[in-house]
Amino acid sequence: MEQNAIYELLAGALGDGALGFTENPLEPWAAVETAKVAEACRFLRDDPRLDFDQLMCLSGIDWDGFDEAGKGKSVSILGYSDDGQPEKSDRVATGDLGVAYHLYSHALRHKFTLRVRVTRESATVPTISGLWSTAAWHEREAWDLLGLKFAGHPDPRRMLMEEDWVGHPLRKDYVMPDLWNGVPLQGQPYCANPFPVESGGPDKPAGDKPAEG
Amino acid sequence: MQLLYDFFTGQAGMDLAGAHIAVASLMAVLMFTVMALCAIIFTWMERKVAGFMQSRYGPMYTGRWHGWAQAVADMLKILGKEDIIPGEADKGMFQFAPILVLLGSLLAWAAIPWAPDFVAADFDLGLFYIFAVSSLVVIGILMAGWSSNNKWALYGAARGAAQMVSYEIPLALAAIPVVMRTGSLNPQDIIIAQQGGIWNWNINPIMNPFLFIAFFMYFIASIAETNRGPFDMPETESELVAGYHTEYTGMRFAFFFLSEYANLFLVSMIATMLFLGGWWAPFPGMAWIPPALNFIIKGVLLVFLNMWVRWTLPRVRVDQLMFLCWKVMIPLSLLCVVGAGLWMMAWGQLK
Amino acid sequence: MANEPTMVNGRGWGDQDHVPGIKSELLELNMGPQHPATHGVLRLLLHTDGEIVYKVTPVLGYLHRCAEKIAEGVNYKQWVVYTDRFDYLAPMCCNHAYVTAVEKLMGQAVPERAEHIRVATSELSRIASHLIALATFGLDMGAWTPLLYCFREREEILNLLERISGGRMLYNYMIPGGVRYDVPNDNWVADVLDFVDLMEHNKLPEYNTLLSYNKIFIERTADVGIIDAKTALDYGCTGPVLRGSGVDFDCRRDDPYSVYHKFDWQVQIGHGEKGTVGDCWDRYIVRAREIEQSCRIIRQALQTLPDGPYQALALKAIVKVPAGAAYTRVESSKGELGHYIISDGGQTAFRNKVRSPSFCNLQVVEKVGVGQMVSDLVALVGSLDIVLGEIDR
Amino acid sequence: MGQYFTDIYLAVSSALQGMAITFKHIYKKPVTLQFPDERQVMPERFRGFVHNDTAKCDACNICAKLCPVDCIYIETEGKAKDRYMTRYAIDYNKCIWCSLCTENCHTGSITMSHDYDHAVFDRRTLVYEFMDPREAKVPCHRATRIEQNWWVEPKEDKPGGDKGDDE
Repeated sequence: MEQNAIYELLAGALGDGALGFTENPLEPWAAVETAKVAEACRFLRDDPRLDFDQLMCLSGIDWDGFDEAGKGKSVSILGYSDDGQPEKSDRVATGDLGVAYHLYSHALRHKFTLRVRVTRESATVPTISGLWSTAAWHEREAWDLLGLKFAGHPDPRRMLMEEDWVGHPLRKDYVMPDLWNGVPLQGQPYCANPFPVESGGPDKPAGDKPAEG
Repeated sequence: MQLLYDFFTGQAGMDLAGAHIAVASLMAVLMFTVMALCAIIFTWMERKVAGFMQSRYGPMYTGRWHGWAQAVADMLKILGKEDIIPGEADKGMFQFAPILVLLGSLLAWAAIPWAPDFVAADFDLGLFYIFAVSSLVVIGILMAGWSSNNKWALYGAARGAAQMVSYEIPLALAAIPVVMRTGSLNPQDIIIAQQGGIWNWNINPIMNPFLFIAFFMYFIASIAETNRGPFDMPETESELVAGYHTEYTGMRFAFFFLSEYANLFLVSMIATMLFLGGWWAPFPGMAWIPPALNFIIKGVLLVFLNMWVRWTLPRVRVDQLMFLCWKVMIPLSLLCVVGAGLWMMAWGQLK
Repeated sequence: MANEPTMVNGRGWGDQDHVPGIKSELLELNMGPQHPATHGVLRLLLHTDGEIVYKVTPVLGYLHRCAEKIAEGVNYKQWVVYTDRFDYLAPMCCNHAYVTAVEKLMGQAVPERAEHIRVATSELSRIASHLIALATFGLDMGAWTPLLYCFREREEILNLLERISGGRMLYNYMIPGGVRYDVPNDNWVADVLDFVDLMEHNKLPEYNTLLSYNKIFIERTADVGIIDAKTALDYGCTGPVLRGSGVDFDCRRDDPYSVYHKFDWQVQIGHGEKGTVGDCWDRYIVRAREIEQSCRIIRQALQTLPDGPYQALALKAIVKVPAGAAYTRVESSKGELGHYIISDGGQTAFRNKVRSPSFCNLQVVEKVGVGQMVSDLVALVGSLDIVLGEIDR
Repeated sequence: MGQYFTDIYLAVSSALQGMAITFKHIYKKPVTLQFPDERQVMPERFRGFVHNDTAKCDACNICAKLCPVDCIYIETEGKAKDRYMTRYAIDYNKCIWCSLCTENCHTGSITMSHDYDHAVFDRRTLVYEFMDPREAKVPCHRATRIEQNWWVEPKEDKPGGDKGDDE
């Protein structure tokens, strides 16, 4: 079924919950209101005309620094100095968080993409793990790596990081702590030059421009 | 044996009681040495057999020729390892279990008839005695599993106990037709009854097909009894890590190891004794072969068969193992006993 | 899920007849992270009553390196290197998945020759991965020898892939817009075709006799760990796990990418020959039969290898991807490997979510593992063919 | 009851078939190599330890920038014509043998060798220094290189696509 036809059906079922449909040759997607996402998914799964029986993927996204026109720049890694230490920034991330749902129907062989946005402060999305069980682990992963809370999740633990880890690594403003339970995380630098060099220590940036061919 | 007695009573000038003690000590030392040697040789053999079956060489470097000294080196290494007793373990039991396991197999070695006049303890209930003392191993395994205070070890011990207690029955039942044919439980008598070449061995299916089936019953039950694949439930390295000896290291682990291979050779020798004519040469013209060599070669062939099975087949599940024992092996063994008896009555072979 | 021990055979824990006055509880058993049957550093927290498992809780993250965060720091071409490390048993498939995703975002056409080489190498990698799956599954069942035989053939594949890519295990062979090197001149194509023939006609029957149709093996795997089609879809299972459950779906055929549509091959599904549809044996045999199909694909791809460039021209060391977002999936050896790449038009991905098949396949253990015996749980986990590099990412 | 005996028959026959296969392998030549004595011949493209011929290198820094794991350390001093390379080090603790450095090297100084067994006891010794600062420093600028009789890459052989990739 055509993507916009699917959206028509969805919009009809959701009313104002459907926020719009973005036509896009790569991957069209529909935005829905955060509170209505479980309802939208239930409709997409249960309606016999749509019959989305598989949740392919559920991705949490930190939209900080991204502008919809695609002009924004990623601010996650500001760069590394030459000794391998990441350059830290005190900029506070402000953008929204988001979740993208990719659905597929094995019977009808069509796909659909839903996106929701939540503010960084609330960061709460209704869970859809009751609809597709596979969502449970994806949601746990999104909570773990992006700090998205899924309201009503049956097992809201961290998935990949340790239970007592501080912070959510995929947030754009995440800075890795130096210590975790007394374990140093940054590792020892092994790049020290065994031959002492008078001028130009390890801190000096190497090569300002490529040599002329 | 008579030579030994003559030596001690004659040249050494001992009385009969003294000679008994001297011969017994000598035999005990000899049996333990042979047993340790067996473990070393079979470890090497197992690795080579497994290697060649799996398109690889196995040990090749230690000792130059096909790594013959690898097992010796391993033994030395394992003896030099630190002996760790887990903090929460039941210390007394933990230390005693390997000894008990080894004892179970070592005691049974006493009644093995190596040659017409060479058996450490020649007594009329020999076969019965062997089956009786080899059950000691079960107690050792249970003790090891329980005292390790490790859940995997406990699983292994529980499985091992269930398995070995169950498989004692078909093992003994498979031996009964032989006893019926011989009319004696004395190992030497059983062998002497098979005199006259391969046609007169108990395994000969023309002589008695039920004895032939009983041999395979015995062989399968003996694999289970020695806890080797495909019935290695107490160890199951892919499920229980290492089963009952998960927590054992160094010397104590070596005892389990030793006992496994000693048991392996023991059951093979018993099978040789029961079904393959013991120390008789396969053909009358081959009487020049020393009887002990006959006996050992047949035993080693059975050990090879055992290894061959182990490196070919997947492992059965623990409930299937029990199914196999109680619903297949025991009924068929009983059938063998009845059938063999009827067959012997019909042909007048019954003693 | 399943925080409380579940009912097994109609009896929950607590309804059982125990000796009055003696308190008893479920045995808490840590299977892993170092355990021979967990295929890596997976930890399964089991609650068992004797041999029966009442609750399975997979604990992940022992191999976590947050590759998705790294993706935001390195450019598109550099991150191909990291995709090797996901499913390190079939890195070509992972490379293929990633470069397909990047090319889709870029709108980059790929030369036909490159696509043929990609298909051939991916399928070789798939065979290697399936061989490991068969081998380690056999090992979980206690069969040692098939493991070594499968590794013997895998070694041949690694040699072939090493000759074309230079890497033995981690290839870094595909780049957006083509492949890194052309087919080597030293008779590589003929050697691959020889190997494929040998595999299909000689080695596979050997495995089947030794393992697949062995009665003990069938007893251990048939009717064990049954995942029905509904559960499989619900839990997002893909790949041989889904096909073993009787769902006729393969991304290579149903969501075509690369040049798979040009070749003649069949999707294999489980039929429940030895037990019920969706049991461990079905999943196992689907893999064994997919090896055969992969051989067919490789043969066709290399026999019809077209001439031409193996890289799209004008591709620089740093590729820039226009802004946009797309979810692209390919069929890796473990199942559907998806990349959701959001690009902001720069050198690095803004967000790169990896939907790894093992991650989704493993989750089904929580449901299907309950009520099994410990030995059957080993069979179930083995039949899912998980790779922890992909689960923990 | 029929099923019972069929099962027994199948179990025995399939076991015997399997045993036939394993027995056949005893007589086949093993496929493994005895490693320290026999060594596999590495294919031409094999990616072993990275080697840098510093006499050719002009410290253009492309390799260091393309390295996904930042394992190449290049230090230079001076500017323009007086720019000299003082250090070229590769940390093999980090190196992942991806070959991104070699294929974009426009002088061809950095190559993947066929070495693969550099086992060490201390991982600090895996940081390989390719330059000895007691020897002459390597000039980076082409004019200086010609002046001081260093190797320079021929102009016409330069691959077209690679220039200017370094941002």
